[in-house]
Amino acid sequence: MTGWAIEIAQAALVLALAPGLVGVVRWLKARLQSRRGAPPWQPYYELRKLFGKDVIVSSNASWLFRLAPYVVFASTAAAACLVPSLAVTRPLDAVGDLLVLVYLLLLGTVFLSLAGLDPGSAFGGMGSSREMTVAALAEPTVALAIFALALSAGSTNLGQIVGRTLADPAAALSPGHLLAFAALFVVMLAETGRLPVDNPATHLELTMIHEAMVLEYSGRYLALIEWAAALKLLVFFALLGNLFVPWGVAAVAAPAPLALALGSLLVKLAVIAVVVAVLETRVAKLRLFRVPELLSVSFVLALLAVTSSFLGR
Amino acid sequence: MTLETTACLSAYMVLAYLGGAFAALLPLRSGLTRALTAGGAIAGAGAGIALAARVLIAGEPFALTVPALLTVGGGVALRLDGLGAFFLLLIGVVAAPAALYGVGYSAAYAGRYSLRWLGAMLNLFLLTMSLVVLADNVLTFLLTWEAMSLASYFLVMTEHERDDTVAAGGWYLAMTHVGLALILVAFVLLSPAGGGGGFADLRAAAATLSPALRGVVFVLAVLGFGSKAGLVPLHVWLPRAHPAAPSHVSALMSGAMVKLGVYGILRVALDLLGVGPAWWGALLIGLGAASALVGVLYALTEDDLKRLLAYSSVENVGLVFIGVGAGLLFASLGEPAAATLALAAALYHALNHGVFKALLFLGAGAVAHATGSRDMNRLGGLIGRLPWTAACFLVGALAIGGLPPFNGFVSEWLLFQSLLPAIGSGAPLVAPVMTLAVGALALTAGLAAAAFVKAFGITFLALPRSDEARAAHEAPVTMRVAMVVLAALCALLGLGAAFVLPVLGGLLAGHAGLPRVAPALTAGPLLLPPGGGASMSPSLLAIGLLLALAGAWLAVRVGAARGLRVGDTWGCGRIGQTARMEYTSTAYAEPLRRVFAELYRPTEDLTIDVHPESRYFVQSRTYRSEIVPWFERYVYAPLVRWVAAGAAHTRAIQSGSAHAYLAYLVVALLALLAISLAWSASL
Amino acid sequence: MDSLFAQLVVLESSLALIFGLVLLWRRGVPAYVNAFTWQSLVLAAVAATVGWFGRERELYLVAALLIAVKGIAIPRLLRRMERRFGTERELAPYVNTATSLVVAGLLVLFGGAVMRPVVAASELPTRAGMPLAMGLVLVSLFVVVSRKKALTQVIGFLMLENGIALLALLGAYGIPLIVELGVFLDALMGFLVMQIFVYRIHETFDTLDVDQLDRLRH
Amino acid sequence: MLFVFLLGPALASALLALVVRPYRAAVGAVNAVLSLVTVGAALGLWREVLAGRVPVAGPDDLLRADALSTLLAFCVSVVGALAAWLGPGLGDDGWDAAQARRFRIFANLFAATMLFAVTTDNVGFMWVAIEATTITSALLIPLHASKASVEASWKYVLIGSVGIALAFAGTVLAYFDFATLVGRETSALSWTLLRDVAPALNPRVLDLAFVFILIGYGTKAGLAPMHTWLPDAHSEAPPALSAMMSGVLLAVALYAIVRWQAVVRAAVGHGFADDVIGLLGVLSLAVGSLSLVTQRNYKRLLAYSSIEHTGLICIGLGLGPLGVFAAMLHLLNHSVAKSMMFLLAGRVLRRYRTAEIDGVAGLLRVMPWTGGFFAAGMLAVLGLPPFGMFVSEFALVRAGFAAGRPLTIVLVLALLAVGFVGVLGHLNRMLYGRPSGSVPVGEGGRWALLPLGACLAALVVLGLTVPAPVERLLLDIAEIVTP
Repeated sequence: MTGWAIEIAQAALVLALAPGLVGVVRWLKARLQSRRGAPPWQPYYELRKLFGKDVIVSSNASWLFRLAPYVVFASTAAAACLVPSLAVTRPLDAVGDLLVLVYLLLLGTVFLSLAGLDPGSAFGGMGSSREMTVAALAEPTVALAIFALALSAGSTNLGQIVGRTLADPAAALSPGHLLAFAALFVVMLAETGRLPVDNPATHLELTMIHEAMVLEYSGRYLALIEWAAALKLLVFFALLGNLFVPWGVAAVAAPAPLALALGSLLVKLAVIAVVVAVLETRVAKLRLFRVPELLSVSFVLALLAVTSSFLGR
Repeated sequence: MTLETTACLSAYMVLAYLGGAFAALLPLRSGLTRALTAGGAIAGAGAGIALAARVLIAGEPFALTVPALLTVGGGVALRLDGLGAFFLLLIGVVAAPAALYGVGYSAAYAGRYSLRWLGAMLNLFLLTMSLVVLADNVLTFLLTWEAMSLASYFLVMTEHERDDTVAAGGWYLAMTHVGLALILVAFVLLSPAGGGGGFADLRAAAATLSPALRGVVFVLAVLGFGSKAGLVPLHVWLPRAHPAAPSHVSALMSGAMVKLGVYGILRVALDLLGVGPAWWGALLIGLGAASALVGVLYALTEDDLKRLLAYSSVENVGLVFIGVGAGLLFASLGEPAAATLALAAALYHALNHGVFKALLFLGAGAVAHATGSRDMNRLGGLIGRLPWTAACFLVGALAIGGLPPFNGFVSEWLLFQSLLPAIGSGAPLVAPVMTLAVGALALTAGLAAAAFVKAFGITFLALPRSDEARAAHEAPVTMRVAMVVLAALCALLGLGAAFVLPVLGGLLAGHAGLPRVAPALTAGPLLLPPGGGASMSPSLLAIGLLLALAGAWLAVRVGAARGLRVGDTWGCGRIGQTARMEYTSTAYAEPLRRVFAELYRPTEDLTIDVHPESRYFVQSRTYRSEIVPWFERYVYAPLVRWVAAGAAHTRAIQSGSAHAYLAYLVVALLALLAISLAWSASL
Repeated sequence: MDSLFAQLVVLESSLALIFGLVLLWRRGVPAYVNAFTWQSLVLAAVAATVGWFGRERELYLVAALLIAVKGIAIPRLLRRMERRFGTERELAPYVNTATSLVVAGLLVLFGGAVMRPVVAASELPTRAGMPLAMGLVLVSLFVVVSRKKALTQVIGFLMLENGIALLALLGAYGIPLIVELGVFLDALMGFLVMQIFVYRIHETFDTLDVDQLDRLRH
Repeated sequence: MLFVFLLGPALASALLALVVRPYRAAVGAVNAVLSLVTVGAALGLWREVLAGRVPVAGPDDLLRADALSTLLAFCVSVVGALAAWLGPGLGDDGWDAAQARRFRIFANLFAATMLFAVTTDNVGFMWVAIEATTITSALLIPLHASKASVEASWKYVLIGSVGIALAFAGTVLAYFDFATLVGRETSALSWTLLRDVAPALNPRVLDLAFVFILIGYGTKAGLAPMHTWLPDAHSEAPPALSAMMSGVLLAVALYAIVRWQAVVRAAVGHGFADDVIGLLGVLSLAVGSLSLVTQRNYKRLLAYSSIEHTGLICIGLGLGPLGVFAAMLHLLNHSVAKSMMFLLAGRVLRRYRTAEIDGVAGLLRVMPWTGGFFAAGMLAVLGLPPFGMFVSEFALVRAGFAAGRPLTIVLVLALLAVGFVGVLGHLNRMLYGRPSGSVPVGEGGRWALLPLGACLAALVVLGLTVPAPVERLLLDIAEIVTP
């Protein structure tokens, strides 16, 4: 019984933390650019505001336009539940592994792209086309990074990967792990639409990818999509944190280790948020047709990660 | 059920198809002919499924020989073992809905093309396909194989008044004939000198063959069956023949016939030749990866919906061959459990592809039936006009894109899991090959998702781009029922993976290099690949997704029940929204075309004609872009040129001059006399 | 006795070959017809010689037939045809005379080489003449190939048959009588058919130049 | 006794046609019925041979029918019957009385000479008969007096006569070899005697003789490079004659080659003879299939296809007993299929008025039955299942590998593929597409389709199974040719 309790706790925690994380990143960027910036909990206000507003739907759009937000939110939430944010041994661990998690995120991206096409506006089409391009090019890197991790752990299950690294700390510093971390970090930037690939804060239609798809949304649909985007960011941060630096994740389901796990999770998320914020203030956005070069760099990193892990055996 | 019931089931199947073919030929009203055709086909498919299910469950193969026929090849020998039963099941599962669909779809042919001929050929095509998996000696196999190609050729030629159909038919029959020649040589090389043509004799003789000869036989089989399966570089007929055929025939060809190429290679490599060296598996993985990438890359830039689906068939066959190649590789490296998983994953993907590709082709057929056009740049906005077709096409697109909770995702996940242990294995060459295979698999999965978002989005969403699209109407009921059945099957195969996998494991057991008793591949709802600790449960995942969806919907419904208005949304100040503002299929694929520019080498020409009075007012702007058809231009064109040159030379022999003719005769006499002299001198 | 027989036969065979070469040397159909007539007569002489020395009574009948058909009947038909179509100007053959003769010489040598094992295997006194017979066969083949007019080709074909008949006579004192008669009947019928076609060609093409007959191509 | 029923009817019909001055349809009808008697006689021979007896007739066994003769006699009689039923003067009504009379006289003489050629035991008379076939058929080619048909017949006569004369030279040399060994008596030219005494013959002379014989009879069989007369003669001749020539005349010439091959194999062992036949076979296959690619006239297309299949049969003859079995099965298939195709081509020609492939379109729509048969026949000639050629080509490939000639077989398959692709393009254009307005839709002379349908059915039966009597006969032939 306690397993399921942890699952629910984890889900609630993740859902609650996500908008805050986005707020923290925005706040950090503002401070780094010597601006006061909105407080980190600003996104919660936005969500409450959006949920309260009426919805206007384009006359060209179909039922898919209305279904898409729910599917995007559901798939990202399901992915979030699979991440071992607090404990290792949990019932959901057997249901899905790292591959399933990635494909759930891809499901969300696909529905978002379709929703972008539905109203028939040029920007929606452009955003959808570019989003699918980036997602498609990121796939091989993700797969190889997963295989690099899976090789040392012997399986792609998240629990086992975390457990394996906990049991043998030296592995965390092995070249395979480090290269995989770098590759996944680049993929995170691409998938969640962070700066070098796509500017989350921009409204200049020609440059944005993620924003262009959601231009037509309003009200509670927009709230769901914003929340899902925040959830996706949290999923990637938690993955980067717990898979590569697993210390603190509770090995056994007792209250003390869980509290420690919560603390260590928050610390890891904060550290990654700072790194991302610093990166975003220093780096300018890449032209869209330079993004594949960035992704091919990450692909080579992942390839080296895999080769080093099986050469090392 | 004893052996007689299987015998009578097979007899019933053959009679049903023959009955359907004969009934179709009767001079009746077109409606009745179409109904009888579908009746015969569905009855035959049903009998086929029952037969396959019986053999799969009961486990013992069913055999039947008719010595009177085909005496030269040692009589007609039929035998259905696990491997054959699986493909028979696949044929049946695809054939029944396609035949039902055909009733509505072929109504449009009533005046122009002969429905009776179409009906008869459809039933014969299904019959010969079913007999190919039953054949148990060389001549029966070759006869049914070529008859299948012939029947499908006539089906492709149904709409013969379109000139691209005639060209497609030509390409198709030429390629399959070349394939048959390769298969013929492979089988004859394999059969023992004593002349016994049965597969049992071949199995016995294969053990005694020298490794070099076994290698030659394997390569010939891969090329021969690869040309039917659509492996690169022998795939060029597939994107021509499938779109030209009527849609329910394309569904059958892409869904079932292409898989018989896979069946052929499995029969030769697994069953007849037994365990081979490691390079066999590596060759198949290489060809599979190449086919997958070429298929998806050309599918991405395709504007014709059915050609896009045909290229995607090349891609999915490539994925299947990666699985088969991995299986053979593990078998040769002595890891039977991993081999079983890889082969099971390949078979599962073949089944899944059969189902969702048939669904997509039927959907494309419904679109063509409604709008009369297959060019995506002229479609759009059909989701409102063809709601059923759109929903089913969406299910098919998600399944083929490898997205949970549908069946495509499950088989792709299994393929990934089957490649995992190889990267860890010690053999020198294996790890790099496998890493590249995983990279290719993942890139293909990603690009496939992009291709099918484009296919669905541009065809069904937003505003209709032409009058035909605007005036489109929903397909007749028989077509919708067929599509719904297949869509349901996609979901079922996805959720029921835990039941399907053990059956696949079972039918593979006992073959060369595989364990006698199949390893446990599942534990309850969980899929458990042997060796690795990874597991996944598609059914629980689907339930989780539905719960999350329902939860979100309820929460929003209760928490934020606000008004919803449908109107004209703000478009940065433009006046009205017209169809010309939308992204077209060419535009959608433009970023990826730019990314893979080296491969596509796109040629773009932009013509802008200006208003006569002033240069500054543009009247119209046409943009045309072509990509390089590598294989046609650099593999087949030189071959055709070379044959044409040879033909031109032989034409010169018949120059018309009697003296030249007599000179040939005298020269031949003198030459032979010289040879005879030299020969007798050496005697 | 045998040496006289052998020398006589070799003399007659070489005479037949020389008449064959006349076709290559001279120009004009009348000359060709005369050459063919004399060749047939020499062939009849060979048949008579072999009949007399080899004590083969039937060969006298063959000799008589040869004189009647190939000596008198066919030449008269040929002359009638020549008179009817003679007006047409003479056509230069494919190969000029000098080269033709050189080629003919080579062919005779080649014929000799080809027949060496046959001569070695034969014990008949007439074996020495066989290379000459094969020479005549090859020369007449060359005539049929190189001459342009249909009529000349017919004459070349008739000389080919003479060559083979000579070969039969020298090799085995002639083939059995019944078959010989059959062969003779065929030769005659063959000539008559060719004659019909020569008339038909002249009717439709107004010329006997076979080079004009090249409408059927590829 | 059977021989009288075999040769008699043909001669009687010829005589009847000669006597009845203004030709009347009754003569055609009698001729057709008599041709059925010939077929009956051939079947009688077949039953005799299967019972193990070798029927013999005539002064000192002039006529002798073993398994090989029976197969050829059957083919000649069947195709003769087809020509009688569907030829000018009865089935084919596009000719005037004089032409019909001339056809009836010479076609029957043609059939009689061929039947005599295949049933005589004396190689001398075999040569006389085959020379006679040239003469009798030559006069029929220009039935339509046109420049092209005169040219075709002149080339046919000239090249045919020169070739056959060389074959006589070969026969003379073989007789010389035999005479030096055994002495000269009339029975010396008997084939059975020749084969029995063969081991003692001088191998060098026999090989020399075989070269002449192969070039001579090869010319009549249309083997490359002596094939040049065949496309012209077959495309200009009337359809019934083309059927007889392409169907069986080539087969009779091959019969003569096989007879002599048996003698040479007995004398010299199979080294030289088989290699040379195989070489000419491959050459013919190459010329045949490559020429199919650029053809523009469908009658010439069928003629080149005959060259291709004759080449295949010769390749089979060079591959040992299994090869001979496959070759003879292919010969039977080819005779039936090719004669049917030429008769069908004749019907298409009369409807479309042009022999050009581009001139014919939408054949399936204009003449559904003829078009259907034409398509099925073309697929049979291409070697597709369920027709007989597929099985015989499979047997050929298996024989090739059994005889240890994989490279030859690979080359054969490649050339067959080229031929297949070539013909396919033309077939597609003829069958499908929209017919030009001027062509009237509908079949003429529906009764003619009955025998052609029977031929197609025979091909399908041969395709699905080789019936026991046929198989036993073919095995006997293989036994004769390669003991």
